[in-house]
Amino acid sequence: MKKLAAILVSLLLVVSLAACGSANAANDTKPANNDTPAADTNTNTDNNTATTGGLGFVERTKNPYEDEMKFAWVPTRASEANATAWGNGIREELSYWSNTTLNVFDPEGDAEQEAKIISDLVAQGYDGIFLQTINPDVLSASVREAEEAGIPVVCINMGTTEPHAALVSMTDFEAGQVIARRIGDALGGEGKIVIIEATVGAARGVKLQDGFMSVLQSEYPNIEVLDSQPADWNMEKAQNLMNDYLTKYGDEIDAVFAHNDQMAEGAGMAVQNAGKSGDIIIWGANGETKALEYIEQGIITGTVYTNCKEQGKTAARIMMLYLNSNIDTSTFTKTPVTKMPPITVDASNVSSITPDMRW
Amino acid sequence: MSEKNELLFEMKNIEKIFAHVHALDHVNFDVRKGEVHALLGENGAGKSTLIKILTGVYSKDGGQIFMDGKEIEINSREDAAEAGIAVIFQELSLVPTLSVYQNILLGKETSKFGFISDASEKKQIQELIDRYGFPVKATDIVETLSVAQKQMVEILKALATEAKLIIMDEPTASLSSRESELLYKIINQLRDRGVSIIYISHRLEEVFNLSDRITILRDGKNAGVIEKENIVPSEVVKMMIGKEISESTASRALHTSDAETELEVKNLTHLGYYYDVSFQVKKGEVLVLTGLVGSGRTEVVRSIYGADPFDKGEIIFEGKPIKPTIKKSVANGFGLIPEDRRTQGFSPLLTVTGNVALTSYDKIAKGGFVNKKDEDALGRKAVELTDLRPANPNVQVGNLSGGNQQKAVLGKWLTRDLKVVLIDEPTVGIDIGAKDEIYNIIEDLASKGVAVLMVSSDIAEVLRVAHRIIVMREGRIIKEFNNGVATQEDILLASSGFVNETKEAA
Amino acid sequence: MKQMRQETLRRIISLVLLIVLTVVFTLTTDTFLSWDNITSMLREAAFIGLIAIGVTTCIITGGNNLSGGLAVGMCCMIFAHLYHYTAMSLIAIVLLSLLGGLLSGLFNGFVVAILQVPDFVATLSTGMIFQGITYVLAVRNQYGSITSEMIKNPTMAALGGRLPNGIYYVTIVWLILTVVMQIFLKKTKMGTYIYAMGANRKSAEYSGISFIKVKMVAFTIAGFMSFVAAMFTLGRNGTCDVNTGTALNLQAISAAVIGGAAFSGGRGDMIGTLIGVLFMQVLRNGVLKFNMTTAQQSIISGTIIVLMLVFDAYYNEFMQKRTTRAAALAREKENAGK
Amino acid sequence: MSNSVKNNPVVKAILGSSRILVLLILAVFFTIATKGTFFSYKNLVNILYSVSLIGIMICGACFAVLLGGIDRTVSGNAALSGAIVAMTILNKGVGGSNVALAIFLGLGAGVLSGLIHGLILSRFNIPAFLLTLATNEVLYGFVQLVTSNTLIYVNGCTLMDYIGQVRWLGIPIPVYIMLACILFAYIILNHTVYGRQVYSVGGNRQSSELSGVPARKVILIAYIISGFMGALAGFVLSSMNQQASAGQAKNYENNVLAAIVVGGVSMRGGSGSIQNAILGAFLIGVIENGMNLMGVPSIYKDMAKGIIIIVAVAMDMANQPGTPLNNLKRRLSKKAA
Repeated sequence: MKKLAAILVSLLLVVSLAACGSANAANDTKPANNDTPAADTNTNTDNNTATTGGLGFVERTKNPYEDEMKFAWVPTRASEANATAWGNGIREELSYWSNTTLNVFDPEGDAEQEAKIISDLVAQGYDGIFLQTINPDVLSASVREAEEAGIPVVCINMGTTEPHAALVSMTDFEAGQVIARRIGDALGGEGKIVIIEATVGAARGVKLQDGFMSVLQSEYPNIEVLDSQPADWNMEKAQNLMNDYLTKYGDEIDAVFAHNDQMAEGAGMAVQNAGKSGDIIIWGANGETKALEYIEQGIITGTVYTNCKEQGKTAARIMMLYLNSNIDTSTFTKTPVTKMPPITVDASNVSSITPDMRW
Repeated sequence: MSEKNELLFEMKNIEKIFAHVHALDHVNFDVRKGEVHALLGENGAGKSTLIKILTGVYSKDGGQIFMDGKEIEINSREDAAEAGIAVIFQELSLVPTLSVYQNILLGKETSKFGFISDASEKKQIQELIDRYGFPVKATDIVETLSVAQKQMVEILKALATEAKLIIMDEPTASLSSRESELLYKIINQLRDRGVSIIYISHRLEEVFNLSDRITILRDGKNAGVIEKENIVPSEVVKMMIGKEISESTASRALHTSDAETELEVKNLTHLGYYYDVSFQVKKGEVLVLTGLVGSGRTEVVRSIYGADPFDKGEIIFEGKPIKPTIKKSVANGFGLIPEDRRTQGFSPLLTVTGNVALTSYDKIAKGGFVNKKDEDALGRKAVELTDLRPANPNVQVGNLSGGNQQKAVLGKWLTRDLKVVLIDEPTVGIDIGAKDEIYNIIEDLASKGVAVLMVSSDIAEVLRVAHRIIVMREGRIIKEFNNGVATQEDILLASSGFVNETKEAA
Repeated sequence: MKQMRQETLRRIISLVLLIVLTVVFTLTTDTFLSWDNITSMLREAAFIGLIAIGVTTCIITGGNNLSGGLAVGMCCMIFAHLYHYTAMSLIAIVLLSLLGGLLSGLFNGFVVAILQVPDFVATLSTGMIFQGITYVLAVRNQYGSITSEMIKNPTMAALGGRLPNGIYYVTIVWLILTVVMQIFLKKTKMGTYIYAMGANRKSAEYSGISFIKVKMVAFTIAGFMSFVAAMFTLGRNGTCDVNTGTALNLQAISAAVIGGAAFSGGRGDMIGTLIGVLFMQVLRNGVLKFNMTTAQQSIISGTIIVLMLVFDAYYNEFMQKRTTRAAALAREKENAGK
Repeated sequence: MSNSVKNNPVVKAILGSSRILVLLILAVFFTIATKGTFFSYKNLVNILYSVSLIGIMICGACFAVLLGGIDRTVSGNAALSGAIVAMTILNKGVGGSNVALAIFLGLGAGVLSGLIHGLILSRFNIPAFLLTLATNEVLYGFVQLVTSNTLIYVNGCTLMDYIGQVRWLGIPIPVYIMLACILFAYIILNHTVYGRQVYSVGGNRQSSELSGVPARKVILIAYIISGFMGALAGFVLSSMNQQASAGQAKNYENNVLAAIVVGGVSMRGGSGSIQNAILGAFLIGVIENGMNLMGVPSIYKDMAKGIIIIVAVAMDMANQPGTPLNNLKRRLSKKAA
């Protein structure tokens, strides 16, 4: 019995030591494979498993423009506005061909669930999958499964670590960098900011944050990040968090960076209610309609706009291209990426985003 | 016979003090081998404290306990079990979702590497069951058994531990007469096999029939020990309560009232439960439906109240036929004291006031808002009317004793203007003093012109309060006693189906 | 006349509905009963099923476990953390993850049995704590942001694999554990004690069974199941993120209750839960097959569960009425015969 | 401590409920740790504001829990009502009568949803946990149908702007709405016949029915109130956000339930109070706010929340005789004496 206790205690010690190690995680992490920000979507490609030989070819029996084709769109959350905008883009593009159907599946923000849906779709013999991955690593195995079954997976915004047919991406890392520069310049290189983060561990949030911090650390050493807390992509939570920031730091806050527009809007409202509209710079990302209106009204400062509908259409076109070719996308060793142009929007150019471009 | 008189168990000068009050004051108690020894006393006399000491729930503050002549200490249930003492609880303590044999062996399974030796256990228990001829199977799931069968499982559980002393606390409280008979047989069987039994019951008659000796406690002290041959019921009761009950309970003079008919039932039938039941209850009359448990009495009453449906027949209230629902019944001035007060009678988490007021919000609320003053007054009134103790209407009913819980249930209706009151087995598990008070309340109601329809299996009780008596058997009215004198014997015979042998009450 | 037990009834109903759904989906879609789809369904079912085994055990003791899924995330993250930051051997890492799973169970048991916090609140709170530990252990990049860590270990990757006939290892392990747990519950002392504690705690304690021990065992079993699910999650995905496992719990609880477990305790078993898990999986998978919007999918699958619950309750009530009625009539007959 | 102090009702309440005690300790701790910021008027208003939505939902869900049920659909009702209000205003315009229609439809949807749940749960013996889990999914399905998964913006609606932005005495309107709901629930539960019946049916349905309490109606009304409160919270949420989305309020039911249970309302029904349930919400709200002010890294927040809840509830349980902790406590005090 004593022996058992001793073993338990020593095991506990090991665990706790290991846990202490994580505090210094930032220092002893392996450096990223590649310094170019674009690489974040396809890191680790050099040591992936599908490297045998070169590009493969496959005989496709179906004509995607004539035979009955079944496509699936699996966003992170079907209930999110940009997911709908992407979906509408895909649907609009595909609807030119009456032989196609598009079904939407909702993993409700859960990566495991998303992986299961992909497996289900493979088993059900879909012809192509449009996917916004929740986590690039968690989804890798399932996407591999689909690719090996001959189903091209075209990802939107976020791909997987394993290579797949294509990625049509917003810019995340760069968007973070751009926002950091805009804030940094507006503050003249000096000031204090707070950050409203995405849900802990959400991949897009991580990339935005990384891009933002990389510029801040290297180019604006005099800008201090007072606080950085998550508000789970959620407007009400962001509003409450911003209230707490305002209570705690009061007039110290010069600028706010929120990982998406919803949270930026929440922060904007909190600032407005505190009677400080215009005193604090607020940036979001995505470029949804409400954010653009708030920019017009001066409630928030700016955002990085992406034309989501166009992004969806692009993905659909790429899908049709592959299905009409004999390229075996499962033999790719690197995911081909096409990026949507990020448009940095503030009060000066918000009117250039015309109503038909808004989503 | 000398062997029979050998002492198995002895408690000497047992003391127990709760907050400076002597709950047990130098109490002596012993049990012989192969003896049924009844422990009598009103609630609060110290019976349950004594039992709790000898089963290790409480520890004694003084005195000695001997088993087979050796002094033992009982500080826990395990100690008690080791000493060979087992308890059959009033509230059954079986695990409903397990089988009979699993229950009997719970905590004592023989096992190899944690795996139960199932087959041998089943066999072993089935043998035990067969030895006593109980009508259960080892593999039956307990929740599918009847109350009586469950009790047998409890007894088997005690026997399986080779208990020398079995304590039965109100074992017949929820059994029908037939089932009780079976239990008596089992008790006699156990006695013959040398098992000693401590028997606790409020049903004095069965106590007198069963026990070899009776120990009576009063106010935490010994009030007497009586051998079987010396038992005189009135003496025993006198010892228990310290005074004699005035009315004779052996027979009752009946009479039909010529007051107005308040409630009439014509050919009421609920297929499978009761058939062609017809009777009238007059204002100020106490009509008792008696018979064995399961003879359909409760079902009739529930149908009249609107709690259960019926198939055929008519219910006429104040000359008009009614289709009862509970809501209408309450509005019409009906009241129901249900059979099982724990599950049907009261809300244990609510105070006395809360329970009492439940029926009277039409009186003490305006526009849906409760008038707190009136509500409190109502609670106090109920306490007063029923002489509820403690006389505090703000106690949770779940914390009261059985008798006082029943008084709280009565209070629900006494505070209203009643026309008809339906009372179902009002004194089950209630001590004799409280019983008397409840009878007084019933008589009081009748004297105020309320029509009382009561269901009771306790013949002494029937004879104590009835103006007229109807005996039911197997869902039908088998006998009515409207006038003259009814005796225990008459009713017993009728209930058991010997109608022709009873003399026709003229 | 014996009454049919409620859980037996519910099990029969869910089994019948399972068959009905299967037939409907098979007839209306062409891919439902394909071998690929069956193996894939069984694989998904296995992950929920593993958690459901633990949840069912806890529910039988009269409790609940809302932390099982979060413990999966924690076990995964212990593994990922050690794999990333230490040079330990795989065996050591797996053992430490196992320890994490078991400790999560013991901690639950401690809070429920010794601190006497009601199961619902207790496991809600411990779930938060497990989630917190997952965050703390998460692997981070050079900016200090949480990233997920690829675990490129062939042994672990093999766990995500399948037999030549297409059945996944995780399915096999789930089925084996289901059988093992069924035997454990029905044939061992501790299994009997678990039922006894749930159905009648007082009586169980009077029989000398320790509440603390039973709760500890039940939660530790749940912790172990979380560990097993964690290893297969890692095997399947080759990685984990901080939200791994968060969605598993409610599905597992639903499956257990559909399979006949009752929150009041003492009822339910692994076979029932197996049926419940399959029912949920078939429903979810089948609904995916029709060309429906996500809104329609939610509405249909939710409504089917509601209908099943209502039918189950109605049928139960009906049967109960019928049995009491039959009993009454039988009594009548018996009396008439005399 | 002198007897007069001991018998003071406020002191009694604090000593009697470990939750209030924990809340006070936390408040003092956070006040010191944040150098007084925590206790500033502004911050207290922030806390009130942050629990306002949950608070409104609790005022409904509490009825279901008191009846021994559970209502997980508060979030679905909120989302549906918010979506309907926003959609109606978007389609009809922001005129007074249109807004009234929108609110009527939104709250009506909540009442209808409550009615359906009430009808099912009062009629059938179904585990409410499972039923409302499934129906919440259905409700969110309807929200997706209404919103077509897009963000629905509400622009220029005077009433909603007022609720979302105006403050009285520096306190946002949703807080007043929450207080009104609490008052409503308090009065219903403590001063009306219906409230008495809720406790009675929650404690023992059978006995209540035999006393003439229409148990089915009581349950039905409880779920209608719950549906209404959920819908009201959804309307307030849409006003605060000036928009509605298909996923709004998702998982709020977990916070609502946690608050109710942490507040000591028994899940078996029949005991607990609205005050305590709200207290539970404040306990959780204060922990979150305090940690935000202290700048506790987010990764530790969940852990801290979990531990504090366990401590608060365990302290309460330790006051009950027979539990291991209580035995320990008694043994220790015996030793000390």
